[in-house]
Amino acid sequence: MATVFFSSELIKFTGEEQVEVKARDYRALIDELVTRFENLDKAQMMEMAISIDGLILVDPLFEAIEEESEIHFFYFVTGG
Amino acid sequence: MSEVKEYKYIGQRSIRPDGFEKVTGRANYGSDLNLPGMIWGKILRSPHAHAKILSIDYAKAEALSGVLSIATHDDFPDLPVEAVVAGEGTANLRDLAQNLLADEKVLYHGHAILAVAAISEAIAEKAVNLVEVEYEILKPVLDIREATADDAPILHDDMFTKGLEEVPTVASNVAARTEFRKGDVEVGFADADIIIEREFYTPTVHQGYIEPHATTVSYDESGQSMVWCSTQGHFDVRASTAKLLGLSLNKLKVVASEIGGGFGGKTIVYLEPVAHILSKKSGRPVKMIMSREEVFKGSGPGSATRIWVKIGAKNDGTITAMQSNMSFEAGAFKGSPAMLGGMTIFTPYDVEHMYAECYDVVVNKPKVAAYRAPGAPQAEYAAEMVVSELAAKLDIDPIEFRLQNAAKEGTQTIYGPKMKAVGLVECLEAAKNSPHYQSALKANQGRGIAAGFWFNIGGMSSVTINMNPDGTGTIVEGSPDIGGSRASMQMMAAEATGIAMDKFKPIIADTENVAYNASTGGSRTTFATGMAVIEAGEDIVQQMKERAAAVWNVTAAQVDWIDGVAVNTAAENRLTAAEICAGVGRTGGQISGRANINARGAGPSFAVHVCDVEVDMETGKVDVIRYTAIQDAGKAIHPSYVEGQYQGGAVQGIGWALNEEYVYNEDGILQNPGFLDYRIPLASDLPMIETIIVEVPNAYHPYGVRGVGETGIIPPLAAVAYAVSDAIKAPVTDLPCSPPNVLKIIQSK
Amino acid sequence: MTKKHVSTTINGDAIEFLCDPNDTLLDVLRKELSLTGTKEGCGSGDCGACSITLDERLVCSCLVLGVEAEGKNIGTIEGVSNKDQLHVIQEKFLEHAALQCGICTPGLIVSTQALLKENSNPTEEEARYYLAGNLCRCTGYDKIIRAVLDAADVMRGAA
Amino acid sequence: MPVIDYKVPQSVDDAVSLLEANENAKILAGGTDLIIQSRAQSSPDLVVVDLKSLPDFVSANINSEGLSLGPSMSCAEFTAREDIKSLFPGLVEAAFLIGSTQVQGRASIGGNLCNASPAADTIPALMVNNALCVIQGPKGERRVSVEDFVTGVASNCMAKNELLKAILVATPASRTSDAYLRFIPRSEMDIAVAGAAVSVTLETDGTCSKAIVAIGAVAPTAILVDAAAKALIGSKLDETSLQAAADAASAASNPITDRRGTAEFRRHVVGVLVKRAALIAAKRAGDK
Repeated sequence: MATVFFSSELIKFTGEEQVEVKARDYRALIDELVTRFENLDKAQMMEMAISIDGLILVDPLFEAIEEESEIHFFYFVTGG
Repeated sequence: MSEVKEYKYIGQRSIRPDGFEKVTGRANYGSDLNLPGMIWGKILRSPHAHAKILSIDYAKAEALSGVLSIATHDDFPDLPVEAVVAGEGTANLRDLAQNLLADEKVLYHGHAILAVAAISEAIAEKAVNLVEVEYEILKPVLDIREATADDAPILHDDMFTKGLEEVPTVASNVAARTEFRKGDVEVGFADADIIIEREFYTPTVHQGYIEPHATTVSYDESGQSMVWCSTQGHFDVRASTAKLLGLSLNKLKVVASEIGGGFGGKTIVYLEPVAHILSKKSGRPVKMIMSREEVFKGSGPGSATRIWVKIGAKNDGTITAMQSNMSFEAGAFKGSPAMLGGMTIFTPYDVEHMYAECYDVVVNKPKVAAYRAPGAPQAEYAAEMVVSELAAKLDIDPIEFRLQNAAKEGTQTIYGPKMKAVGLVECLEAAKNSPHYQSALKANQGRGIAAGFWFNIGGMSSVTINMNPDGTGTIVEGSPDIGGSRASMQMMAAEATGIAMDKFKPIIADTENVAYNASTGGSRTTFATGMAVIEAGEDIVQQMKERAAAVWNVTAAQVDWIDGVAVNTAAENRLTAAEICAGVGRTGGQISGRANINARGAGPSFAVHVCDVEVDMETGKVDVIRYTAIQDAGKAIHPSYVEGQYQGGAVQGIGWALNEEYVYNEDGILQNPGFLDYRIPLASDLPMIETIIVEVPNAYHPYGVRGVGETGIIPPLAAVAYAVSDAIKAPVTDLPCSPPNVLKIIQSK
Repeated sequence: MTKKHVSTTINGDAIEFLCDPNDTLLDVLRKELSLTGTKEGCGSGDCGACSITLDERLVCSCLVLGVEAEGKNIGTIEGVSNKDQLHVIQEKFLEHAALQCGICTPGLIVSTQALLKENSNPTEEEARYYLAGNLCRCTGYDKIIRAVLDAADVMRGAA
Repeated sequence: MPVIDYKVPQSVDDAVSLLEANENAKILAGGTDLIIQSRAQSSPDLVVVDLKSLPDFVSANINSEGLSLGPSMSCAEFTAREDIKSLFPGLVEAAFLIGSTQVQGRASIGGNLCNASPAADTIPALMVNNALCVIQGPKGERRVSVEDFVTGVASNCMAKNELLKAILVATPASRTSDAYLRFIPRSEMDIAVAGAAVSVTLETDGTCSKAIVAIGAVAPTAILVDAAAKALIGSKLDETSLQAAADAASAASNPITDRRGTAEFRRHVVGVLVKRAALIAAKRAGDK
């Protein structure tokens, strides 16, 4: 089971800080999360960046998720 | 990554391939293109900070001989409320259109209202002055306090604060609230032996690139357009222009000229869609160049902020809790980097309890644009000032104090992910051991230390390397080169292929000649586009091996590629790249390497700066007398240009700390829209800027690159201001540390 | 307004042009004569990007009227190198990575040439003050000053 | 942009005739102010009269009586003259502070004076040297002191058909020297936030027997501060007398708050400058 951590903004919708999720890849993960937490907006989730075990990804979709992975959702960042 | 890689090309200090054109004046920048039949566009700007537009009468302008077209907001099609890539990430399309040409209201002094194209600049200017606009003048809000006051005039009747627990029913100048939390700060503060809290102010500043915005747009009768412009991202200019004008992307060809500085300020459109309207209506190519005054009045500055910070620590030097409440001015339309402030403010520290609230506030000033690590300099300024003050109160060396609490691999950030290997500790150690830090200070001198954190980003880059029949090649990339990135692309291509650097010519192709590239910003180009160059280079090596194998009638696996030469290990045959390229007709056609990537694994960069100042106690004037910038590059591809980024960032930050600020009068009229009174640092203001490049490789980049462009502007604000505070022995909270401000603190001690 | 006829010398070439009396020399160079190496950063003498020499004297071309060029000798960035051979100052700017975006570079090179004509062995401080009117926003000036001092050494034959 | 014409007179009389004949004629001295001003939309149409082709206007001569300065001589040329610098170090340092090297190549002391900005650097320096302005009009020439020449913010005493022909500065008495200091936020390029020129004459024992103090950028025009001069006279420029001079200068100032500094700051700093300039001038006078 991968561990998903929610930012304080997302906790508003999930009520939980972290959850264990079984998912093969990113798409499956999102599907699982929006099913589990009905207040989560899928489109908004897809806009966010994630880190899988510290690897930062923008626009992921097929990214594989390992059994022991730690996943964080956070805001997409740009720069100057 | 413990093994040290040996590199043949990267790490050298080569001559940049585009340098010759730049030292001889041949390089063509935004305003250097002239086309046959070209005419000139000029913009009418608001003389008021906040007003309703009751009417616009441009009959006299239109009637003036030589005037060929006029553009107003009405020329934009009905626009959806849709996000487009712009500066800080995304902006609302309607806001963008209203910023380009005001609709019902003008929201800042200098807000564009209308544009005229005429056969000469003089006629266009004259025509602009013939336009009659009737205004109902409204009271402006010029800072965060005014904007959030109970009876504040409201800029946008339809703006309701987002992110509140309860959905508001009254319109507000506060666009959004965001928070970041880790642990429980109340628990942390209860654990502290000492707590310091202060409120800080930073002024509106400008990126201050020396080249004003400029564009030439040529629309032809077939519906195709060419846009020539100075931009950090021509693909994003294409996207914004197409969306604003309802065009398909294949109708627009955007050519990025050489760019005379951007620092985040050239990531959004100001002129291009307007020039497009004027060109289409007149049937002539239209050139538009902002004057320096227009650049200050009408293009994106960096946010002014009010940031309250509270930090607690134990007597042994452990920081127990860090808290902040920060407001960032967005300018006339929502979208400041407040959230980025919240994500960065405490990130150099490994502390259990953190909390940051961020507010995005609109005011009657130009819409802010990204400015080199947007949001981080202001936020981390506030935090670093308090951290330094805590160290002093605890009588702990400020570097030791930071080392004791430094973020490192495994540190949980306030914004989510855990840190991978990062170089903050290494930067702090380098600072501690530097000759500068070990030197003594004299009377009226002070020293400041500050750390800085920035994410850096990846994103999409596309590169093709086309090999020529003589074994040379062209690196076709699409990331505008602001600071010498073509040199690093050349070096990485050489490293990846083993073919000498000077065999490669890197070019920045237009939007039709290379696939999509995200803008040059977020310190991404050497990291992400570099990664694409390396991948394209590896693609070439693979093809070279296959071609050699074909010649030798062996399998590719039997071919080694050593220093740009194919070697058949069994038969001791050798074919150079040039020999393979000369014979490609017989082996399957031309060779070109390609990589279209969405680069992932951007590595954060930390910096630590040491600043010494001397203060004239009778006048409050501050001189920076010694400065050292230390930063983790991951891997410095071209050390000279890496140092240049550190030095340039440091000096922009010094300017921010010392003298730069937008000065408005009470009516919201900008008082200093020029380089005379918006005082950026001069050669004579500065010492040499010493640099130390720390290299803790980014595991996700083949050569360990992190990106170096932005972090360097973060530490100087606190490094300088704390040094002032150290010299005058009184706390500094408000920037700039200009002579009147500093003298006031000295006198009120 | 009648255009004025002006005969002048630019980078050694005898040049004639017509210009409005209110055109600055910078306008004339860039628009009339396509000498776009001279850059415009402010139009008010505050940034030095348009630095040229007028009868050997360093000036901002945005503060000179085109008509004032009559009978004068003008030097611009386009005249600094000798055919295909870069001037030492240009070489040193490249060698020291003294430019990032490069928009201030033509002005700085013209100014450096004027500096080294007046003072072949400037101190760091003298170089910094002489070049104070040439704004650079990218480099923090460090590498520019190193390039200038190195070029001075080479030109004096000291290096 | 207003339409302008450009005229190159062949003589001073020719120049005066051009001023008489053209309602909107303006003298181009250095050009650093006029060209920018003429670009403003509100500016009226101009006829520019360029005096730089007249040799007397771009040269400086020193004879037994003192300096005769052509008003259009560039600051770059002026400040390079060692003979002038040895006589009027304060005036030369004031000229040297105007703008960048590039601006120095164009700007002139005559232009700085005629433009009459409250912050003009050379005006206080000319005042403490009792400089005289030689004004040429259709009916001949007249001479006025600098303090009478400058009449207000950006205004001078010259009629429409007059022009500044020369600036005369008498050779300083023995053991007399001057200094000029200004305060700016950066090290260069800025307009003075406050300025102070001081001329002192010292007895052989170091007692100040004569002093003139002028301050700039702290009132609509540069002003002579007699009270500051009196505080210095008779003293050996000890801390007490210097502070008294500083206080007198601060009291005499009448500054405004603008983008360059607050009134309060200017009032304080002008005093600091007077103190410091007095010490430099005294050092120079003593070294003579």
